[in-house]
Amino acid sequence: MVALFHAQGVRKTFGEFVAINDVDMMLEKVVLTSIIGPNGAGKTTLINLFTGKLPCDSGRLVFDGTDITGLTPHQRVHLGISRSFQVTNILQQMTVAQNLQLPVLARLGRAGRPFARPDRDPDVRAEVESLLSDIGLAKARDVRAKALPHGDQRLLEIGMAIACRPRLCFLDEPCSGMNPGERAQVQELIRKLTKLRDVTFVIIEHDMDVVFALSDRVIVMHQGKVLTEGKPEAIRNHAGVKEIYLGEEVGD
Amino acid sequence: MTFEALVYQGLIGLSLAMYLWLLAAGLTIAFGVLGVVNFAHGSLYMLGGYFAFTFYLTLQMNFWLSLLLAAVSGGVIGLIMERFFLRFIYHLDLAYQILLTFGFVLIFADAARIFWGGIPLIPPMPEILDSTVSIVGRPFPVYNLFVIFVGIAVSALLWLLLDKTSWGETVRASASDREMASALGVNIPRLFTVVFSFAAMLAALSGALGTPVRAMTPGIGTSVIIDVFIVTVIGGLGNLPGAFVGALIIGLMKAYGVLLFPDADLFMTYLIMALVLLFRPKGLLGGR
Amino acid sequence: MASKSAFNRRQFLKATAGGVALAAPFIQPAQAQDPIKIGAQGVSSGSHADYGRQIQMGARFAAEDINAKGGIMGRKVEVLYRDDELINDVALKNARFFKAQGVNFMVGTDSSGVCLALGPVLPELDLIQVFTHAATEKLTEDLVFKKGIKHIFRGSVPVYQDAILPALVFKDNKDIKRIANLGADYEYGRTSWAMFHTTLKKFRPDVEIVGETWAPFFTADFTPHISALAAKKPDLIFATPWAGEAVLMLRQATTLGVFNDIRVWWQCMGGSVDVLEGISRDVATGKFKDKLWATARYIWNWPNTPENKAFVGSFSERWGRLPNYSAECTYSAIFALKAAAEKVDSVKTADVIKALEGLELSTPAGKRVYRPEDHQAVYNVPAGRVTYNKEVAPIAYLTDLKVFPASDYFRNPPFN
Amino acid sequence: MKSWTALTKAGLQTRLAAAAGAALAVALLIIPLFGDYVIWLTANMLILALFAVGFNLLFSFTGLLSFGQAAFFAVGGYVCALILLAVPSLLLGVVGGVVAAGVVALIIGFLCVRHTEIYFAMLTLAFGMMIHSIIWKWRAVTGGDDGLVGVPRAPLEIPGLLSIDMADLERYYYFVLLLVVLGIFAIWRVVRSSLGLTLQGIRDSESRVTFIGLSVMKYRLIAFTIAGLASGLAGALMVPLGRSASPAIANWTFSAEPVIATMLGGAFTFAGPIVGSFLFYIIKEIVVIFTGYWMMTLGIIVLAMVLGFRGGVVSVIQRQLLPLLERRRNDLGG
Repeated sequence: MVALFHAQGVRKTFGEFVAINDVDMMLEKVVLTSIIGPNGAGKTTLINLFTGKLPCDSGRLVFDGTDITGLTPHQRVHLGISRSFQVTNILQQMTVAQNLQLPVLARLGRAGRPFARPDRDPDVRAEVESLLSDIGLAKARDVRAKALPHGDQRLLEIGMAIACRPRLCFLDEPCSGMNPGERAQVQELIRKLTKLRDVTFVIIEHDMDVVFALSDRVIVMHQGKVLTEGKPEAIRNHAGVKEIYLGEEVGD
Repeated sequence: MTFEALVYQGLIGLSLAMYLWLLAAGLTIAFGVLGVVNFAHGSLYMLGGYFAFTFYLTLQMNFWLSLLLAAVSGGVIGLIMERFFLRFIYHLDLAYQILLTFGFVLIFADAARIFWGGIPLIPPMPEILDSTVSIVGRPFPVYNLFVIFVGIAVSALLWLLLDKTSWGETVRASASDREMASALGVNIPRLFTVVFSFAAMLAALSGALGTPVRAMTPGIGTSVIIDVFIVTVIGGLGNLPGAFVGALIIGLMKAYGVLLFPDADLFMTYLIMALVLLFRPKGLLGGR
Repeated sequence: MASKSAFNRRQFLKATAGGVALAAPFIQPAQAQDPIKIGAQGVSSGSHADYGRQIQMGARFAAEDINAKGGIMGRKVEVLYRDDELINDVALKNARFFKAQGVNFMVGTDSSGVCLALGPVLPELDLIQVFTHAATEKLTEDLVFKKGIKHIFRGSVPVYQDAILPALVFKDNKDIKRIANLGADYEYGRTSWAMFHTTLKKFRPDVEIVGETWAPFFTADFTPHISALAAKKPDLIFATPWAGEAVLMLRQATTLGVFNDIRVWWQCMGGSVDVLEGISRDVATGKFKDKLWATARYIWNWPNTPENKAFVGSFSERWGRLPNYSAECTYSAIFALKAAAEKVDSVKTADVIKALEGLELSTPAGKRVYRPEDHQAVYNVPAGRVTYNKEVAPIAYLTDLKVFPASDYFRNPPFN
Repeated sequence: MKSWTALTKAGLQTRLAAAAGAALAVALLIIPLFGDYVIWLTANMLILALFAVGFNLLFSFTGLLSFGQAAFFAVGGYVCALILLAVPSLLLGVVGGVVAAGVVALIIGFLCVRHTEIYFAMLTLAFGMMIHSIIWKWRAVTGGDDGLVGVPRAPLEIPGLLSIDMADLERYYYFVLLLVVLGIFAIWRVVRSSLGLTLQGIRDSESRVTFIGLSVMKYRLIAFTIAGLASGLAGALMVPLGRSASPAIANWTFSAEPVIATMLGGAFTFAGPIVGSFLFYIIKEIVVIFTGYWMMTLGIIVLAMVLGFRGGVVSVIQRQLLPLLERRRNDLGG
């Protein structure tokens, strides 16, 4: 197993509050990793640091051999790191198709073309079509994103994240507010893409069913530190984990 | 620049700063709480001036009373603006709010022409304030000292009002987080009306304070508003102490500028604003 | 030159002939009984609104006067008025509007910038404009004399009288050695100050400039400028901010106690009615210690002629205000156009231009002569000390009038 | 079914737009028949329309409210004037003006695009007024408040190719019409292009666009520069029309005109600013006939507009009229 992404001594503080406390983390290729932990454990902050939404106070981030600590978010995307957000973040005023065209254009370096119609670009079209079928929104192609039901909006955002053809993709609570059907669809999609495109997914999820059904590896965070990590079964029976989740039942 | 000039021009600048401070205070409070940038704030300054003129000279009232009544009348205008117009557009894009208040700028300018005519109006200087005191061996207007005093007094009152009263608490609460405040059971619509008309009062007071030394003309509103924007932005929009600092900077800059770079005073004010925004994007003391 | 402009005109008419045909509602060919239309414009919104108002009053008053006496060549006079907002493009739009309305002549315009923009377009419009306020010498010296734009005339006095007259008034006053400038930071202020101190220095090399400050348009508070100058202990302060700005500047000067130390405050345009109205109370209470001197391009209490008295009397009766210089200049300009038109019994632009060149006309302000070289109306204007006496007038006025023959302070062609 | 109505709606919209466009085109072509004043007014409307469309690319399609567009209008105008006073070549003047405006927009934009919302508006206002005070002060070059006057409406010359005299207002009007149409068409294409998609993406969600790998700053700057070019072209066309340039066109009050026009016609639509620009002039023309208090009247109209029919004229047509027409169609259909 090769390390795709390596975080060394990453630290982030907000005033007095230490959100991320010297975290070291290794993410291996095509190993579907879940990050869990109680609210305020620093899961989302960690992703924000990895993807460049926030700068690290200290520490080093290495992606596939290159140091990305100083890179801007969009530079990291070009290297192959993409993400979705905890709170749905899509282009509300635009159609589903357009939401997917933009990341494709970005990847092809055609987003700045001043006169070319995106919908007339054969490459873009083909790719958008396959994405649409991947996330199962082919019928909603021309619907404005804001008009979509919540579940479909979450799916669309995942679609945008993978439209970047990432090698490493962070999904922040992809299944939040979804009905069982949609959850199944998301899991199905994640598995498929992992297989087909060797995408390495890292998901933050509260729904333990999803976590244990999906993950090859689980990382447990607590108070800005990595509490423990390991195979789902190991975590399921880990005493410390039970403890920090006291009240919140783990698994069933 | 000699020490004498330093002190004397400094005091002149301080009095300029106080007019700006009263204006900026209102603008920034209104922005902080309502999130509205009021282009007509300068027009309220103008109306305050005209009102003071009418009470003091036309109706022969006592000067202090005229100041008070002018401020109150300005508050009433503000109340009407908020209650019957602004209230309906808070949810809209910034541009609509700016446009609405800009509409009021146009209306007030012509209204002034209708009610007070086009010629510059200036009441006589009230006796008590109509003299000079010697500062660094030169005569300094008592009136400017009075303006400085009022400015500082208002600052003190604002501080008491906002930091020491429960009303001030609710204002600050809703300034920082509207949802939270309404969750705490604050009557947001009423609060907005009160705050906006209070802001208007401050603008009108500034204008009223200006009448004996700054003649009122229908166009005065648009000529002051830009300075006020600069002041509030320098200090940080919605930041009251920031507005004070900004007013001091611009006031003193105008006074010393005459001595230091007599050929570039307008340019300097805009330059200062641009520089502040470039290096402190949210203003010197940080804004919303 | 005239022939050239005539040629332009023919070209112009040819070009728009097609348009004219279908543009009946916009351009009516003038028949004998149609009224003679005069387009007037000035600023009647914002801080300087009163100047446009005065132009409007002057023009309407002239029209009423003329119509009462049978009009121009039996044709009634009709005045169209528009606000130019002190903005070039608005003024140009208004001029086009007047043209479309088939006006025969144009008068007015307050701002120098606007008149310089409007002047060069007049040949294209084939319209005469008599400018009745804007004071920049460039209008007559450059556009008319040097560039030969014959459609431009000016019925009011250029900056000469704001700037050169005071030099003449005070050249013999040995007490004045230190002069300072509180300038309006635009062409008018810059030119006036330059003309004033160069002229004064010609007579009085010993005079020294002790201070210069410049205040931008729309300055609400001049105290920094005034105090900066006061620190230099000048004998004379030369101030160019006008209208409302003059009023508040003078009040601010009094609060700073400037008038205890200086000998003279020369206020350009201080003789303007709106300013005098604004400062009346301070004059009445002796705030200026009789040290405030002013001038205007016409003042109602000079010359002391029956004609002027009659004009002032009926004007104040008609409008409840004393006539400002822009009112008198506009009034007289329309009479000049009347005289010229009747002289050649025609309202054709080319004819009237010829008739106006060298025209001599007695007006409320006294005898005006339209110099053929630069189309500038030459007439005498007094300067005076500002005083108040409610027996004489409801507002402050000028006394101790110093009258110099215009020839002394008017610059003359070829303007070198 | 849904898609069918969507289709007909689209069809109806485009057909309606096409019809309106055609009508407008004809009207604009025959304008000179109504005499110089109408030509003059229309030329001004066209120039404001281009100015406003440029502003709207920033406002409605990138989500930036600029209050300093007059600066670029003025740079375009003054540079054009300076060139024309030196060399009598209209083309050179216009091109020079546009380029200069573009460069200035690029520089100022670089400093502004880090900001959004009110701070962006204020920063653009500040830089705009800096340009204004430079124009006011740099008398040797700009003529101070007198401005640059007697600018020749030089002939349109391409050496060896063509030479058209522009002294005649009618000819110049067609020149303005041509360039304004080209300018607006170019921006229309931009809005529909990949770049346009990116800009609208930034408007909808800055962070989302960042995390699909695009530099928000870069594209904001591009939009700002395009808007600057449009303003510059408008200015460069305005100056030879009035044959003068004055500081008024750099003042913030002039920056407000495209804003008002856009709101009047309808923000978040492409045609809004164009319709609004025409209304802006027409309303004022009508108002000044009836009252000298045009400011107050205009103000009341603005108020009524913001409170009454917000979306502006165009979206009123889209939201109120089109549905009616559709219902008619559907009734007929079923």
